[in-house]
Amino acid sequence: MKSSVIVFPGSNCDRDVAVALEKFQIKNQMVWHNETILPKCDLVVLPGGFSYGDYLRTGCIASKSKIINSIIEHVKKGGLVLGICNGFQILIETGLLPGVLLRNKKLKFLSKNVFLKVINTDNRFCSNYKNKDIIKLPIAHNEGNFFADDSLIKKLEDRNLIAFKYCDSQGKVEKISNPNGSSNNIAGILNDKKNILGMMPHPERLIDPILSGEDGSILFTSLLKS
Amino acid sequence: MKISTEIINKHGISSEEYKKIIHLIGREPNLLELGIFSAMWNEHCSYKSSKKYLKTLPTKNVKVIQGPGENAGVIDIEDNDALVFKIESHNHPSFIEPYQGAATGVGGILRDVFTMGARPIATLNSIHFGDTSHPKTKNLLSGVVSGIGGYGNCIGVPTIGGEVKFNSSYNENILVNAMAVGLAKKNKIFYSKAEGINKSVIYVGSKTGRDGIHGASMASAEFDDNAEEKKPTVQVGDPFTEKLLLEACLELMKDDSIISIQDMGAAGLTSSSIEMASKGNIGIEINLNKVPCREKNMTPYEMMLSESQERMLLILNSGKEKNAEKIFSKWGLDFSVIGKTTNTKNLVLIFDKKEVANLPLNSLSKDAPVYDRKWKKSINSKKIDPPKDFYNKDLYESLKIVLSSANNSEKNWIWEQYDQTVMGDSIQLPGGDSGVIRIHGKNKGVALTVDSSTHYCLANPIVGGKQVVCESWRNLIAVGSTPIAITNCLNFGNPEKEKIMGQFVETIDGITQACTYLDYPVVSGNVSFYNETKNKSISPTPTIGGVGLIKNLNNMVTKNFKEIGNHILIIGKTSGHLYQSEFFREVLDFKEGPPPEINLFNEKNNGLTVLNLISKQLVNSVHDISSGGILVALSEMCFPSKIGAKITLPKINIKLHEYLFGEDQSRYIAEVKEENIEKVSRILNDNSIYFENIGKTQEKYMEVKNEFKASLDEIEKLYKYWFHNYFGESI
Amino acid sequence: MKISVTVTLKKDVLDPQGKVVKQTLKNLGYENIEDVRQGKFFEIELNENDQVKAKKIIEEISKKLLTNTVIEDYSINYK
Amino acid sequence: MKISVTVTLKKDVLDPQGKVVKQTLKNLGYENIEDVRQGKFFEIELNENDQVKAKKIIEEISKKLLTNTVIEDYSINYK
Ligand SMILES: Nc1ncnc2c1ncn2[C@@H]1O[C@H](COP(=O)(O)OP(=O)(O)O)[C@@H](O)[C@H]1O
Ligand SMILES: [Mg+2]
Repeated sequence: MKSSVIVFPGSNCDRDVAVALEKFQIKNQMVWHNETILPKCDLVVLPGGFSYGDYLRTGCIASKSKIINSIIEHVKKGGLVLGICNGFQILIETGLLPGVLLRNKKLKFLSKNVFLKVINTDNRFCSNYKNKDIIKLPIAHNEGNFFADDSLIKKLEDRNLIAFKYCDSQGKVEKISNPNGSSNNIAGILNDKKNILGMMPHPERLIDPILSGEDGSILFTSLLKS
Repeated sequence: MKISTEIINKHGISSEEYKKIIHLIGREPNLLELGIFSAMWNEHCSYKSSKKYLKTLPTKNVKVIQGPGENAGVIDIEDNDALVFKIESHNHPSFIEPYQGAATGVGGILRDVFTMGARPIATLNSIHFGDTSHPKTKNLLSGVVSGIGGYGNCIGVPTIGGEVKFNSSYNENILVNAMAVGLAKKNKIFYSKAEGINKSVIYVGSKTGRDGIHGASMASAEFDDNAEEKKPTVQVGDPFTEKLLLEACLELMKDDSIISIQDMGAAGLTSSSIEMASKGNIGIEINLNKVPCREKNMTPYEMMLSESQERMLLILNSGKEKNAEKIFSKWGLDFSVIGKTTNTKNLVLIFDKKEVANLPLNSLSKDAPVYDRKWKKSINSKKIDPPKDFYNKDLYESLKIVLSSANNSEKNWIWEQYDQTVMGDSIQLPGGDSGVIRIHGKNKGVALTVDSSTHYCLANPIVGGKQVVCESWRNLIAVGSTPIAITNCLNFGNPEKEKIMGQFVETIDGITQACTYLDYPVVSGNVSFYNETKNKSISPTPTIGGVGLIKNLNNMVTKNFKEIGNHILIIGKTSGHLYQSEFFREVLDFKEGPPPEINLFNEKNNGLTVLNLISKQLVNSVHDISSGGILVALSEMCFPSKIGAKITLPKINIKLHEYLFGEDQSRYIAEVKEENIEKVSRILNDNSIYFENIGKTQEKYMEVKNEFKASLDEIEKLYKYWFHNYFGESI
Repeated sequence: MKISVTVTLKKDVLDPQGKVVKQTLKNLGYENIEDVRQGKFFEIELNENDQVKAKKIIEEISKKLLTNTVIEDYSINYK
Repeated sequence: MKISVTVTLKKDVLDPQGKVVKQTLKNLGYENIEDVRQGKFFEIELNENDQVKAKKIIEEISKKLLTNTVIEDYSINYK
């Protein structure tokens, strides 16, 4: 399996995710946002960080990058795209995923480990979570408050396009376990064809027992299998 | 234009100093030159009040690669890895504009570290505010915390530790000290010393604006018509540009283009160009028309004294300019050849084809004034009788009061606003004794901590100075690291006052004693004087940033209890010193008396022995005992894993409260498995270390036999949510 | 030519910032604050003297960049 | 009563956001953008019919909360 991590000015999890991909034998290359042609690959990763300082709107300016058109082509051909944190925000600004990510409800940056319930394991990013559907991953964001109108929420729920929801350690999805105010506790969503995943939590940051957990690894091993 | 006495005064230059300037350059300076002198000769750049004493600090051991004098200190952490670190204050700007002040403080210290060729891998901060009831405190606190986060999070460097303290002495003078730590290759460290003649001097980064122009603030009214418009402004940080600057610099540093590099910090272009040239003992010529400017019609005075952020000055090897320009323009940064090195040993500034300044570099640096300020000994706090009935205070209620106080409660509300896990190498997050960062790709790590000691230092600066160094050392030991070196930020009042100067001199004495004894040298630092408003000075506040090495991460420990049924040992002697303790302060509102003494021999012996126990994997958890004493330390070990403790007081001749809340130094608590208890006892005995086995871990209750038994959940709530309550936030 | 663009959230979109501002004002004792909505404001200096052309450009960039038209509206103010 | 407050950065204060927006517009081909400055916009609904009182309240909250007067200016617009 081959991947491309897109590097935008202000990306800061590009190295972290590249390290994770390589740890799980996914052959990765870094691609500068100004390139127009995407190298041949199965998976495109839009990493976390503060592309363009998060100025104007998070992800907005990155979504105007030269590389974006070829990512859209890649999606049309069924290629995989994973957007983590800022990457998720970019996917939304690009229109590849629906909804919008607003400021966290307390208007504060929030960095902590959270529990997630894996809602959809029937996709190429999450298949290995079948055996473990309550997981722990870190979040670290200012704008992760996923907002969508009722009809979009209904569509996401009905078509099972929600990948992760914030929950408590027992897997209960409740308001109290919602760190940022997102609609229906949504932490990550898929597109209709389920070849795009956008998520706020950072799987690449928990891939080693010494880092207080490895629940992130499972996402990468799922990809490898796919 | 004639320089009036008023203009000289407004530049903070005394009449003596002005005479010295005339003597040094053989004529009167022009306004631009006066501005340059004022920037270079002020306390911040020249260290004129502190130099004499800073020289007495120990700065060397076998691990030190670069001590004070460069942008940051550098130590050897083996395998060709070097750690680059420094701490710096941004106190005054943060009081005026908490968000931007704190943000640019973080930006500045990060630049100090990557200027030397190191990729920043962690930041820490020490922040001090006035009373929690003071009307300004809430805004200042939330502004500073979001400013620190706003900058560090955007750059993508984890904030791995810090401290926050409240005390009325900071009501009108808050402290914001930021520390940055970077990783470099030992053979690829970059320095600021210029070398070679006719080399290009290059400006990179952001454009220069009228940010924080020093001294000009009031003076400008006299010599400018549109004074209002040119009023200096608060510096606004642009972490995005800094991130680009970081990546661009590190990219350029991969080959041998750079001769020397210096960030533009305080006094911007002035101090950076002068420092580089005077370190190299050569001259420098700058054409100010080449300086990238943000505003129209900026004057040479403004360009030289602007403190716009995110800028660097480089001197490149001949022929490397093109490639360097390519890198900086790829990252969308300004790049301009603004001058060259010369053999004149002078600073020459050209503007509109005219020479607008010409000053011998020595007059600005080596010949800058140095003062031997008068000082007097501090009157140390004496032992007066505490309120008589203190031992009638209910133990459990007292514990609750201490744990739910602003100074002793958990700081999660703060650190959750900082990205702690970016870069994927954060092994111990805030909340433990030290933050631990793994060296990328290896199984070793560095432990990092910042500590200060307001109450102790005010009560007795020498003891306080010693104590804060020892506490830092202890925090590093407690996670299983070998302490290597420190950086320090010395925050004091007005040094022209004998009392304040005395506090300074004595604090340095204490720091020196401890650092020397522990072989824990100072490799970098910063002095912040004049933290004083309306004649009221802050308490003397030395902040120590400590760094230790964990060679094998498998031998690291954390403070949280691991299992039920293990022994709990108090290592080090408890004699029950309650003066200056949190118990006296929070429960009895009693603030008199001396701080606990430190016996450096015991400190070192206890610490090294604990380290030995950790490296032999004989202890399951370790925590040092600091403010609050045994009962607070024990609670902190219980909360994270919800494992309780049941302890019995040893049969010794001190009162209950003294034993449980006393703040005697050099102590640790350790959790030891039954199977190891004999070995551990033997090692402690062999090293003549006093210890007590006070009980065992148990299920979710904190219990002092015959005194109280309380559920952890109940106590933890008080400990965890002080800040949420303070800000009226739902939990 | 100086032109300003105001970008506001659509009516039915949640506004966490406005909500917090409103709550803070209430806490400060301003009881009669019914609602606060926060938006963005842009001052643009355009090197174009032709009003019609300028208008076209500003319309375009408001739509393309300054506004996320899914959740935001904009209004343009020519001085 | 509906009142709006516009908060802008003082002249000479660095505007990192405006800078990036301007650069992005240039990259998108809008060459004649001379400058962009970004500010904030607040729409406040106030339950107060007395113009004078309303004015006083808005002035107060603009200064106290909405504006960081060290680096920003505000202007109020009564509709
Ligand atoms: N401002 C802050 N930023 C980040 N971490 C903090 C801050 N203040 C406190 N902490 C963390 O809280 C924990 C306890 O702090 P402190 O009581 O000062 O520890 P100690 O007594 O061991 O020096 C430490 O892990 C420290 O890093
Ligand atoms: Mg400690």
